[in-house]
Amino acid sequence: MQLSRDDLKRAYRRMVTIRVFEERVTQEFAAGNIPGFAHVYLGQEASGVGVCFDLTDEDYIGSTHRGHGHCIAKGVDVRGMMHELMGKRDGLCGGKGGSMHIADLSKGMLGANAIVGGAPPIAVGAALTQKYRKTGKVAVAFTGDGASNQGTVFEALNMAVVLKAPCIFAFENNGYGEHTAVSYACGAPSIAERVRGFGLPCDVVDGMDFFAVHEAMKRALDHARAGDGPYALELQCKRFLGHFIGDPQAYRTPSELEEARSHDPLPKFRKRVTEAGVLEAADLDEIDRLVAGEVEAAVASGMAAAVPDPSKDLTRDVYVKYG
Amino acid sequence: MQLSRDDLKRAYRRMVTIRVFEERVTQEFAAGNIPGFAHVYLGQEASGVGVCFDLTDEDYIGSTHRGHGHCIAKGVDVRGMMHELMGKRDGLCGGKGGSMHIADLSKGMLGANAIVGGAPPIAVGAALTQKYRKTGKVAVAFTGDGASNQGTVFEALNMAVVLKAPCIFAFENNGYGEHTAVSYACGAPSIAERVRGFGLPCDVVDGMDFFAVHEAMKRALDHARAGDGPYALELQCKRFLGHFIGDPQAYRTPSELEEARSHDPLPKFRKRVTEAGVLEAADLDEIDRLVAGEVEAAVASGMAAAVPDPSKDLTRDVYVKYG
Amino acid sequence: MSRKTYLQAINEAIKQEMRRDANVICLGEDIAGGQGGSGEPGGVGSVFGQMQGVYKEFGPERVIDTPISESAIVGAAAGAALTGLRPIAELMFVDFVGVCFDQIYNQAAKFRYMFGGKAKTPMVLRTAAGAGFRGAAQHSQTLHPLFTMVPGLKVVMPSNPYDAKGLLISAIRDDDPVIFIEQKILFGMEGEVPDEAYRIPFGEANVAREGDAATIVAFGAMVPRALAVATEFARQGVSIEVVDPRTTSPLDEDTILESVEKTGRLVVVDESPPRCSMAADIAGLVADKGFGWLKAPIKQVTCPHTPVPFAPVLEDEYMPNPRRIAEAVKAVLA
Amino acid sequence: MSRKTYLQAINEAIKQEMRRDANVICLGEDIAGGQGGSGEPGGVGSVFGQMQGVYKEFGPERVIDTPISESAIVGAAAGAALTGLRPIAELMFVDFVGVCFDQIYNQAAKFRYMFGGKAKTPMVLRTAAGAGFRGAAQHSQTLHPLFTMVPGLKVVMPSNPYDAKGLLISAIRDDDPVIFIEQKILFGMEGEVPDEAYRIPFGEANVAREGDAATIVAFGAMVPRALAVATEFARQGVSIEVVDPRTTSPLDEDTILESVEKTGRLVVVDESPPRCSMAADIAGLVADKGFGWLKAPIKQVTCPHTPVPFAPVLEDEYMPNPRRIAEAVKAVLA
Ligand SMILES: Cc1ncc(C[n+]2csc(CCOP(=O)(O)OP(=O)(O)O)c2C)c(N)n1
Ligand SMILES: Cc1ncc(C[n+]2csc(CCOP(=O)(O)OP(=O)(O)O)c2C)c(N)n1
Ligand SMILES: [Mg+2]
Ligand SMILES: [Mg+2]
Repeated sequence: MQLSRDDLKRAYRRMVTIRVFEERVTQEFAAGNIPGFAHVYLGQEASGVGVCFDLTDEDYIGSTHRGHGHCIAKGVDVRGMMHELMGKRDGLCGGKGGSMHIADLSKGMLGANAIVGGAPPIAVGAALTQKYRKTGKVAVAFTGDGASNQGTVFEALNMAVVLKAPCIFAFENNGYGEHTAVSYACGAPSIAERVRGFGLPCDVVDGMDFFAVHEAMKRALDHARAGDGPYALELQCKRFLGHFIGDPQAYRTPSELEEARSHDPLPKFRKRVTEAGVLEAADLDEIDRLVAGEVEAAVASGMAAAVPDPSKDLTRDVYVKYG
Repeated sequence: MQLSRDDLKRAYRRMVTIRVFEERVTQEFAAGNIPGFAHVYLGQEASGVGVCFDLTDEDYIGSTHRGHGHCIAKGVDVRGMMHELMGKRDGLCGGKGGSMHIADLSKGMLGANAIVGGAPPIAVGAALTQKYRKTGKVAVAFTGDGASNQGTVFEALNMAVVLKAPCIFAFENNGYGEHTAVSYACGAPSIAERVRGFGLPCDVVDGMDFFAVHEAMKRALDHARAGDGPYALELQCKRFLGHFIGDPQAYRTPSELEEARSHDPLPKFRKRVTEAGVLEAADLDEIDRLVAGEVEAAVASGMAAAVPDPSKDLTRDVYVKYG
Repeated sequence: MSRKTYLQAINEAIKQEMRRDANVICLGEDIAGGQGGSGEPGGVGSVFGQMQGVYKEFGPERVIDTPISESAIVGAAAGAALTGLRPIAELMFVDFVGVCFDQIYNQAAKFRYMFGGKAKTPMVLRTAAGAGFRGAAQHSQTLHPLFTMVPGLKVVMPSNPYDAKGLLISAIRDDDPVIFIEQKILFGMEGEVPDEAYRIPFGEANVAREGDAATIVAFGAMVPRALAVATEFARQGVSIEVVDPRTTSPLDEDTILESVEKTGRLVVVDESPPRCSMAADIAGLVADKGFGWLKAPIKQVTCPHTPVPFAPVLEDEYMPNPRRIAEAVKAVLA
Repeated sequence: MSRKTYLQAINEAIKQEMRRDANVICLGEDIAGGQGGSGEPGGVGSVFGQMQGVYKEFGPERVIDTPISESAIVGAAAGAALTGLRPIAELMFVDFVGVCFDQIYNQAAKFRYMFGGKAKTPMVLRTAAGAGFRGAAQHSQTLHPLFTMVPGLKVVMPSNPYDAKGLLISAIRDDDPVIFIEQKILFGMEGEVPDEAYRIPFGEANVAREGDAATIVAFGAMVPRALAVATEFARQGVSIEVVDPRTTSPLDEDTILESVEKTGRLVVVDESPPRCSMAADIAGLVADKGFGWLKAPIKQVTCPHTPVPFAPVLEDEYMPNPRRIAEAVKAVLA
């Protein structure tokens, strides 16, 4: 175990925060307290947390429609997130973005993105800034298996290779894009093989195992920070729920769904660290408690928070300055 | 030599027609008789003719901004083409398309395309028609090395694989996209390797050799017609001239340009068929004479032909029926 | 004749046309759903259910699920149309048009003209549009002006179930590329819809309500709102005419101008940011050809020049709402 | 002060701003040229020469040639802008916007609003537009309405060399995404252009010629044509005012309305198909806020609702030309 006790606690805390946050989002959505669309990250906690674990606030990530987990993994405040999801004035984006546009530039989080394939070109640009300024920092583009078929993603891959941009492509393959399986939509033998054809390394990683993701990401970071250009990971994940909250998922058998749950990254992590004797069950239980309180508090304050004021807020912040 | 004398004559005639047509286009453009932009196909004759040789009028091709050669290879009438390039009313497209939009649906030629990467998605659609109707016909998407980096092209490749469309991707790698070398713009080790990553075969072929192209295309056609889905070729070509007529090409050394000329597909073909004793020099000379006359006549009639009538032609043919 | 929703009307039009003409095929993301999964395919039928049951009836050869590759979807539809089929492509949300706009405006829309009238491209691009779903900036746009401005496209915005069916059948039988814009907030709207197939011609406005004090021209989801406002005014004895152009391209200029000739007063209601909108388009038309009849300034009721906000309280104010429409009507009546 | 072409003015603005601010970088296809070739790179400087010499002075770190991947170009510019640089991206011809429109209108334009005012995206997208080059349907469009309608974008259309330099410097120093539309047929136009850097603010129209009989509002390459027509009318003793808004977003409504208040008559000249155009936009504005001053119908001089044709004889008639402009002026004066 290379990671310190504190690191392991941090990793676990982030994963549990995602888990508890997303379970609560599911409830609050059903209760009508979160408007619009919400795509939860349940089951993929190890992937986002593993990828972001060694990133600083000056490293950037570009995210997807399924962005809550990436935010939390990148250290974004859950209170601001919950308020944003509820459309409140003091939400992270002033209630203007919601689930699919949540962003926190101060944490290097360049935004969820409701356009599939929208973020990778932007991440290449953020990486270019790092290259130009020689900061040694990187940008990560999260991309789903479905999104991996979008033209913008392919262009971003090639552009990053050509410009030797320190961009890491994190392909989170959770088996489905909406209601279509990756085995149907990706004509290639695998996402990784198709990516490698673009002239960059792509490791296939168990995305349900924090340690595997973290290890692979170390290689990617070393490569990108050394100026060797982009690197890709295919993170094999399981989607625990449907595409959106309420998706009946007739296209997945009950046994597939059950099997997916058997890969749950949280018990896996718990088992590993306790069996290795690095952390005690009590340490983890304590984190569970802390997180539960934090999410509960975020919901409570979110429910109580003020909504935006149309007369002031509707037309502001379109431009820095206009006319 | 698998091909009959007649076949060989037809192949030679098409290549020479392209050569003479394009040389004449260069002249007429310089003389101001062809308005706008013109990208000539000089040097790539074997590629287009080899690809189209076994296609029927019911097989389709989608072309590029450099489309004259593809038209001629597909059997489109040079008189109609020259009239179109001159903007005449009886041109193939009524003078409305010009060099970059020349099309002849009766010959299965779905149009030159002034948007780089524009044609491959369209070719996939034409292939889908064939698959749906079980015609056994195919569609070919011509794409340059520069265009191979465009997102639409990648999407088309994947879509064709997923839908098992009888689409043949003919990547004509002439070393440059405008003024940028393929070695710079394509981050992958090769176009072919990148294409193969998408899960379809891609043969690397000497695009300056009619016989090599024709052979490879036979494999591609057999594959597509058998219902085995798409197939790709990387046709390695040389661009004899600049990107457009008048390009000074400071980015290519004189020796590179000279070397390119040494691959001229016409003398190569002539040598091969005469040495094999299948055709006599006289047969080929006769074709040269015929073609020269044909192109000369096309220019003469084009110069004399009437221009469109704005009062009648400007606003017609936007819709089949409007309002 | 029976009561159906806007959604059912669309679904019925697709099925009936597919039964009638084997050249009609459908392409899009999750229009069947479940391909490659461990369970049953075909259970999705588009995210709002427009294609429900279509896969079950017509199978994978005619109901083709695609990867998330909108340029390839639209391009494939255009290529299939050029070569003899009559594809119906689906763009799940109109907001996604930015990743495939070239295939629409530079390709499908221009083939016929560029090729000197020798091509035809009989395809329909169905797409869901509009705010009111708390979908925020990238899932709530209308964008009909983007299509209306393109020569070569026809643009349809049905405002009720009856029109939805009749206009979609016309779109499928049309020989030009048609953008069929489904109004998300109307999917659940009910109305009388004949069971048999029927067509509503393009370029023929519907005078949804007659009146002589002022004209409201409204599009798509704004028509019911305009009608609600007109009903309110009627209660106060003021009779407002409501014109629903049904198609923005071709546009029935005559019906609009005749109405303004009668009323002399015009409000245009358009769910769109204001610049280069259909509101401006209609105002410009009338400021030229109807100028002599105008008794008051032409008022436009649009969204503000902002992206669509997420918070419900902001979004409700973003859309043209009855209050803002009524204010504009009062202004032209003053 | 010295005489320079519109092209030189653009080139000078880029070089001066790059000298001033190391955060300014350039991205595009063949803006240097020759990368990877056997000869010398840097000799191209964009297809019309706008970037000539820029690579030689600033090198490959700041003048970045890219593959033909417009979505990645625009997206990379947006991402670089979000993270502190001030990129100038080039879209070779505005016609190509269809392959990268999402990155413009759903991404760069919307970041600030979607993120609650926390982001800024100081990027310029330079692009060449307009007919008159016999470039046919896919290389001759203007498309400024497409950008003008998008909240979050600023849109600049310089009509002369002086404005080109001053507006481009403003664009580069602006903190919002700016679409800078270079008018192809004006590249060779000469005028006085100061050697030093200067800014022309956005949203301030230029009254290019004063007059009181009628107002022509014209954009970009149509301004010189409007001025030529005004000169003709002046010879006949009729004084026409020509207003050049310079930027379509923000739009200087006040100057346009003041002019119409004075003249009571309006012609809008817009090189664009007519539907949802800037011509309609201005007509709509004046039909509301300037209605009381109007003495005649508002006339729009635009291209027809067709793609751009190739044949010179068709293209010349396609563009708004002095004959058609003069006819419209006569109509509003009648
Ligand atoms: C351009 C675009 N096309 C389609 C959609 C609709 N859509 C939203 S999420 C999604 C599936 C994405 O699948 P994947 O990339 O695998 O991500 P996952 O949902 O599995 O995390 C689709 C098709 C969209 N938002 N944008
Ligand atoms: C979308 C788009 N981007 C850029 C251009 C400008 N352009 C025209 S041809 C060309 C180079 C194409 O190179 P390649 O595909 O190698 O074809 P070749 O010219 O070598 O035949 C470029 C960049 C365009 N027409 N369309
Ligand atoms: Mg997925
Ligand atoms: Mg090339």
